[in-house]
Amino acid sequence: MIRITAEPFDPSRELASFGQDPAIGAIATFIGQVRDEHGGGNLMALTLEHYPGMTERKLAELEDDARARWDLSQVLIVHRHGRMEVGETIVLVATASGHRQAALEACQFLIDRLKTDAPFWKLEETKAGNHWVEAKTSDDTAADRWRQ
Amino acid sequence: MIRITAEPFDPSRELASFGQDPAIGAIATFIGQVRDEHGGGNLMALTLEHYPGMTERKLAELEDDARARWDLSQVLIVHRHGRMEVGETIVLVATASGHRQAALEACQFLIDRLKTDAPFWKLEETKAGNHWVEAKTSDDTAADRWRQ
Amino acid sequence: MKLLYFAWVRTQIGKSHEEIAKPEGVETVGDLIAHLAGRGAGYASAFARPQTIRAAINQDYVQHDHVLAATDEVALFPPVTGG
Amino acid sequence: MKLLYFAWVRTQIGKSHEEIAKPEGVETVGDLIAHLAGRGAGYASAFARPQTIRAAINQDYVQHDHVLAATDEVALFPPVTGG
Repeated sequence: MIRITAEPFDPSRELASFGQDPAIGAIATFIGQVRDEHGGGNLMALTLEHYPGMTERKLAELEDDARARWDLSQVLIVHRHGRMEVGETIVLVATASGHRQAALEACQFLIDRLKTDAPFWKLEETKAGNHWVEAKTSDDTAADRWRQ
Repeated sequence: MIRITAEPFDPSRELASFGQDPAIGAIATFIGQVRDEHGGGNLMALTLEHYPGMTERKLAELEDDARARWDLSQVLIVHRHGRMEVGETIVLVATASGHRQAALEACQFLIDRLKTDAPFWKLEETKAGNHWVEAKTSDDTAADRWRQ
Repeated sequence: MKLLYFAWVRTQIGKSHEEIAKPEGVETVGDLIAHLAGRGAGYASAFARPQTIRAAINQDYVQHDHVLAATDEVALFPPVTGG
Repeated sequence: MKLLYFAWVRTQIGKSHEEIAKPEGVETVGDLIAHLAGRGAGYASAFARPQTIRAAINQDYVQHDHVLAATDEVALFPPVTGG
């Protein structure tokens, strides 16, 4: 399931009924949240812009890819957009499976590929001014692992 | 932090204050829970026996190992023992870091090594009787990755 | 064609979208970027380094040699930084 | 020595722990397992396949060639299956 929201969200509420199936033995989750060092230690806020429509489409494709590669009972991706402050959750990825390696690998796959495939852009607000975050080569490397 | 408990526990409560630090950008978690297929589809309950003292010691060593290998702000391992039914949580592993790969890799490391290093033994109760679970070669293989 | 701009492409151009007729001589995404760069100061700045521009046609990523259709939704933006 | 048994080693022997004096001629964990196998039916069954038995001395894993001390806490059990 994919959810894109402009409102703050609480991962534990999103996960309240996640993984409740007697066939599920393993749940892996990843949470990304705004940290103060984004802006060199003086980040005041982060604004995420996205491409409505394409975002949902790309994330749904990633969910399909993950389900094709691993035996997953449930998948949840929640991604925030808009302006958020330090400590707020940007993204939640959760996977549930009968087996631990499927859940763990699929969770890692989804966040790695989300970073390079989902059309989001981060604008950092710092005391020194606002600037757009540059893409990281390490994110391309992480995502490329899954293309082999 | 390591916690061994004979009482049922709720992962979302254990994680209520986890990762709340402005330097933390990434939280990875793994939850293992009792599934009905443990006993070939007719599992009624699972009892975990452990070696009190050695369990806490081995898990603390694993936490130390993870902290030495990755830059982690917080680590939490909660492991249940005693008798539990389908759907109950067996183990929770959570890692928090500034960076996503550190959190994800450390979480995978901890659950992989916990499986082979922590002195727990599973007894399955099924309609056909009770039996001790056999160790899996795949768990040794998963843990061995981290010894290279 | 419907054009969409995101992130610093949007802020440098000063608009998030516009409709244009497919210009004469523009066949590919690369041609379109070169054409837009000549439309004024904001555009020139946004497209000064074409190799940094990513493109999506009808919400799918494409390379700069992708051939455009007159009815395409074309999005131009920097490399993505979500998650 | 304090001996601890877990899982099916415990259930086959019928006790979870016992104190014994270090037996004559027993130097290593392997020697101890062979000695215990001769103590009766439950022990014989628990230690019928010594290669399946894991050992910890004073709460650290050791191999079967580990040399015992008279005051050791020795735990004998099957491969672990937690998590």
